[in-house]
Amino acid sequence: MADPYALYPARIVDKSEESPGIYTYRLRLDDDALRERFVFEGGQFNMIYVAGVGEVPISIVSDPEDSHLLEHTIRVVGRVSGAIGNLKEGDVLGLRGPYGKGWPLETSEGKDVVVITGGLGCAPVVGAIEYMFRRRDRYGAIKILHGVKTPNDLLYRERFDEWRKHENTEVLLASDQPGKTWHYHVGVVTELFDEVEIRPDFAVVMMCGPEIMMRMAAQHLEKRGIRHDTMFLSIERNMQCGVGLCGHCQIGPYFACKDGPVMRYDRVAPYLAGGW
Amino acid sequence: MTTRNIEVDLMARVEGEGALEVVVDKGEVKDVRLKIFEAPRFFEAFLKGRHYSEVPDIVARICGICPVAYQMSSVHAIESAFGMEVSETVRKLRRLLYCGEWIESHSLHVYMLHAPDFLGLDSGLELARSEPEILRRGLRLKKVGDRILTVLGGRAVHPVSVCIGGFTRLPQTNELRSLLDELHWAREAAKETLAWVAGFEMPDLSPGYTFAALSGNVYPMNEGAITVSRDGTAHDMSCASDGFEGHFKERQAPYSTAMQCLLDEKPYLVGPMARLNLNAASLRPVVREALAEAGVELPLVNPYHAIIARSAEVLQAVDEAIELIEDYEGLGTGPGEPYRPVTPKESVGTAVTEAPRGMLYHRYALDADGRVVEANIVPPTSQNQARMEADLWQMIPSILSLSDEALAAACERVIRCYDPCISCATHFLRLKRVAA
Amino acid sequence: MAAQVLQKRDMDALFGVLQARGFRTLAPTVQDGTAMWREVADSAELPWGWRDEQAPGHYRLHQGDAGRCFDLVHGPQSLKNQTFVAEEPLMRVKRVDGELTFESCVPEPVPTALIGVRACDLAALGIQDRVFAEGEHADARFRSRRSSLLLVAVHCTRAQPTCFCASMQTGPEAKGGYDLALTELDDRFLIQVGSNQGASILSELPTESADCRTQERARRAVEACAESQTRGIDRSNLPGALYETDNHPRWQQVAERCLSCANCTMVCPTCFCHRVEETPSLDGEASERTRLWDSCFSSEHSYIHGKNMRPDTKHRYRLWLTHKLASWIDQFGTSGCVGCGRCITWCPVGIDITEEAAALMEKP
Amino acid sequence: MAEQIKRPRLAVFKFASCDGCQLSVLSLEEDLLMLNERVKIAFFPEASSRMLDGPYDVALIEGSVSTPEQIHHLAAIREQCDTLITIGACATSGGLQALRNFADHDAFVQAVYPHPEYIRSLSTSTPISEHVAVDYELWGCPIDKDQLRKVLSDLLAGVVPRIPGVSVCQECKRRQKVCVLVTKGEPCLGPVTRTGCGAICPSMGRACYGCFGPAEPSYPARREHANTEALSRRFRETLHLSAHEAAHRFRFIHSYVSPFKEAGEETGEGET
Ligand SMILES: Cc1cc2nc3c(=O)[nH]c(=O)nc-3n(C[C@H](O)[C@H](O)[C@H](O)COP(=O)(O)OP(=O)(O)OC[C@H]3O[C@@H](n4cnc5c(N)ncnc54)[C@H](O)[C@@H]3O)c2cc1C
Ligand code: SF4
Ligand code: SF4
Ligand code: SF4
Repeated sequence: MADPYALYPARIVDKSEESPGIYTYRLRLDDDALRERFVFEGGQFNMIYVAGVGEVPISIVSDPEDSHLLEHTIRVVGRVSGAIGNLKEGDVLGLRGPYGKGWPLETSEGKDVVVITGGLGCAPVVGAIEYMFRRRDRYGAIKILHGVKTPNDLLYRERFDEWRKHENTEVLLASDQPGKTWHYHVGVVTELFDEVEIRPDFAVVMMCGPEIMMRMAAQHLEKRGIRHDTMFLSIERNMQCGVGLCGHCQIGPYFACKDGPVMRYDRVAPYLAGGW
Repeated sequence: MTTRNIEVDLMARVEGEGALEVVVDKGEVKDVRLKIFEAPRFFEAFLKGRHYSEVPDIVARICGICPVAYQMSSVHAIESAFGMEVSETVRKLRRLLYCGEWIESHSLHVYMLHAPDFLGLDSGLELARSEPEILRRGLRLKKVGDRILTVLGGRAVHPVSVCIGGFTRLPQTNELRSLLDELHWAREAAKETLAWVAGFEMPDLSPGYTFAALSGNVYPMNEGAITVSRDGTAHDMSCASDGFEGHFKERQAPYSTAMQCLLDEKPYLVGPMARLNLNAASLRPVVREALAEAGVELPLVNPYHAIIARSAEVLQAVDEAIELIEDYEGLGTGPGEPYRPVTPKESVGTAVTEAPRGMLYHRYALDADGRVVEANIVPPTSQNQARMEADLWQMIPSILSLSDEALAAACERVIRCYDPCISCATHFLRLKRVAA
Repeated sequence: MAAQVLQKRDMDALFGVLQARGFRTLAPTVQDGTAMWREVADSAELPWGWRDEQAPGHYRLHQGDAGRCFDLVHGPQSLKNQTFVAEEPLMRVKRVDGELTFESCVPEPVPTALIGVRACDLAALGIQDRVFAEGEHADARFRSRRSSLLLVAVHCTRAQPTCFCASMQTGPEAKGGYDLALTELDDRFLIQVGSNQGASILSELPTESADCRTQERARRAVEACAESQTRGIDRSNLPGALYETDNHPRWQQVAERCLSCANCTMVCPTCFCHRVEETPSLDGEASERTRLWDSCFSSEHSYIHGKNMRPDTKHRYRLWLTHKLASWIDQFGTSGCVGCGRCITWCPVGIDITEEAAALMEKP
Repeated sequence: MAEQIKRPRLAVFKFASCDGCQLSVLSLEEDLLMLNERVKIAFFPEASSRMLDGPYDVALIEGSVSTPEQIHHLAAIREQCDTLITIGACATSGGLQALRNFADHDAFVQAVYPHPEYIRSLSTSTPISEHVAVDYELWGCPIDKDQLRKVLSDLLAGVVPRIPGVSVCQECKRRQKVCVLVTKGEPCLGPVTRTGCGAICPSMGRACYGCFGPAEPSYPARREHANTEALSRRFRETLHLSAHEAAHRFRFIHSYVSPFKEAGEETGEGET
């Protein structure tokens, strides 16, 4: 690509509401050749552009084996995401990608996977979870630990229930505040660690959520003997270009866009939630 | 019902906020009040204690429609206080800046605010439907004025380059030259404008004005003596700017935050018609020809003809701007200073310049450090205010047969001829005493 | 080719040859009290007789030796202004019948000769090459402009108190990357070749080969310039040492002086941060995307919905200084600072990167 | 016809002001015609005699609150409009006339008017946001018409507008202007002033006087303040302004908004 900013038209083939303000879109690149060439790995992202509004990084949640339709789950939080939320089937967006480094899905085969997520923005890891369940036999135990602030913040409730049904899989939920319909743990997500068994040398940890939560979780896991280089975090930073030119997404010596967004804990540990 | 109270709560297409109240009792006009309820802003009070260099930026904020006029009167007054002269280049560029403001302000008034009255429209924008080309011409003419202001002063509203002693920066020759193409277009457009407005049907009204304007060797903008004429031709009185307060006296009406100004206790007219009448001799040939072609004869004595005077002045300003630019010798690119150094001293200075709406008087008393001790500003609209009321007293008896609504509209139309700028009119008075 | 001598009176020949070959000729000229790059016709427009005086937050011009044209070291602009320009269109977007079309804006290369390029700026250009011109996502706009440059360097014989190129090993002698390089002596230039194109141009100039004395004088003038530099950065423990300063109180102290105004990053010849702005038409049918220089000192730079990742000036200053002196090395294999001193001079409050770096590397 | 009914309704209101910002609306030129197509200009007395009642979709408000009537008028407007945008220094921070907030109001009235009893005004000039909720604020004295155009385009497209808040210096440097503070020792407010004007004062060889108000982030993430203290220190210590002169730099167009307000505090007793 001669121009790293070049955008390509992609059409919304399907839009569905996950929960209020969260939509999953299936996009199809207009250009046939481009569509054929489009190869990505789980955890990579695209830059999605709305005409006249702007561009934002959004993880690809669909399965890398089906690159003809790209799936994105988008939560409306502001200007550009809001404009995406207003679009409907048949509308055209601009798209470029895929960018960045994804989850270590292949290298984790044969291992236990612990997924820790917090807050509302866990879309980037949902794709990875689905990926593993579609290839369930390749992985050891899968443990999904998810924390929210209040019971109302729990999105994807059905998905959690779905995942729970898989073999050799645990799904544990925690809410900081209690609620009438909440019959899971009340407290912070790190308290769930006491309820699961994690085998230090067999587990890979994947985390997604607020930096402060990820840092706490990693520190807990460290005490449980989990090595730093087996923990992976999805990092969020402002991104204007997505390809290491614009400088915005720096975190310490790294560019979240090209060294991440999924980064190994031993690398980013000094820079988490410290104003970097 | 014999008593009619005719009110216009909020006059439209005038700058600033004013209302009109007319009381008619048994077929007789009992009261006419031009009420200015624009909130007072006390400029003269907070000028006190400010450094002379801050004055042009402060007074510009009195009026966003004619900020250059305020800047010009203030720098001239302060320069006169300090006994300094500016260079010829600066003198010319200030004229050019003023041309920009006249073109901008007059075109806006002619097309957007005033012409609708003669065309039976609510707003200039409605021309977009009937005569989009004419509206485009008006907007483009206004833009020509804006561009002159922007090249010289950085922006059209509250330009930033005027300072005591000159400008903070002089334009490069090529920057000015880049305006010429548009100005040449504008000269033709201004002629068309004049022909267009001269063709409007206008009511007859000749209230018998006393005209006051600057007059001198060149068409007045920032030079000339204060001149008064009772018939629009003969010069009956003339004085320098320091004589202003001796002849023109202000009083405050109870119903208004603005002051009214009178000449020998009587109303008088300032603005484009007064200027045009008193300066027929210094009109540029192209303006004279265009007036003749449109069949307009001077002096103009009917308030409705102000739109003609304004259009003629647009042409005058465009034509002069072209000459000023063609003559301009840029300063090159060396680090030369575009303004003369200033030595403040304890002093008083006055100046009158011709704002688009008429004479604008400033007086400043300054201390030895160049800080303002006292300021007095008399804007054109307060000078015209008594005149507007007098016009209505005179006109209303002849249109009493109209419905209240129509009568109110007719009154509003008379007011609009003056292009009153109410934002300016309000909050000026002599600073008599200042808080300790 | 061995070094040659070009007499000052023959200097216009250089302009003539370049123009004949189709180059626009640009050089620093005196403007608004400093040196600004501008297209010039011949050598008469060079800053003959001018010298600069730079100090933290301070810049003045003075009259100096009328026979010298490169005594004025530099102004706020560097080569960055030629290659990674401050504001440029990225693309035009149109909506036609519900379809979107994207038209990338990539400038046509315009052959441009820059006469009077300093060593620090050449080094900085090399650094920006690594950012913009190399790798999978090289920027077409940068490359187009970069490929059209012809660079005539000047080895510095005069340094400012703010200069510390010697300590950063980028100058005062241009270390390469130029087509031709000049050393200014009183009546002549020593002229060296750095590329084939440079050699070919030189062959058309009225030069003679340089005698030993001229070469020696030139060498000494440049050496003396290096020796005159007083500022510097101790790089022996970089990048590591800076990563250990997370909680150093100096960050807060400098934040109390820093205005977060971004001047340092705007004048820095290597800073590459930018953002993209969208300008839609009122009818919503078209839009233009513009790329502008941005700065890590902007509050919006690290904004993600609901929070600022680098909320305070101290975080931003820390990112900037750490990036310049340390993380750049990890990212691009080179320091991000070339020692031009511009950030010191053009900081409205005169914050000095060398002083801050030294303080940070001291134990609190 | 159905198309017309759907056009959003725009209103323009005026409080205490110089009209310059309203003029910026009229100066949109070609875009004014396009705007006139896309919205129904329902209330804009300065431009049209047709004044339609609310409700309005978007209201632009120029001017500050400085009389008792205006407080009521403003509350009524707020109820009538969906999106309220302040345009300009007066509406956004109280404007130049907020200088009165630091002086004895009665003395002002008496000083200016021979019949102070006719004058009804409040002792302060305050920003719109001190009285009602404001959705977006356009800074500048006057506003920049390109910023206005962008905000209106965004609203028309149903997008949350963004108004940049970084320093004037960024624009100054991007436009290749030479710093007047560094080269001439002028007390420029650019480093702590909000971008938007195009850095026209430095372009004209003079110091910025802060007419776009204090720089600050445009996102509500954190309301932090431009470092006026450090700049004021610089004015006093190395540019040799007196404390009073340095304070006057800040106590000008935006005297009533933090942190210019605090930085302007050093002025002498009873003076403005
Ligand atoms: C690698 C990556 C993957 C992401 N994947 C997803 C996803 O799958 N689904 C999803 O809903 N969101 C995802 N996000 C977050 C998403 O990019 C932001 O929600 C989005 O940028 C918000 O933009 P806005 O204009 O709506 O918000 P505003 O608050 O109006 O933000 C304005 C601007 O700030 C920047 N910005 C704001 N928030 C973020 C953020 N969180 N991350 C980066 N830049 C931001 C953008 O430049 C944005 O245009 C991802 C972010 C990153 C970095
Ligand atoms: S950090 Fe400062 S000294 Fe170093 S290259 Fe940038 S501007 Fe020059
Ligand atoms: S002139 Fe003013 S706005 Fe421009 S860089 Fe200098 S301090 Fe900043
Ligand atoms: S430079 Fe400053 S004072 Fe001048 S127009 Fe811009 S913001 Fe206003």
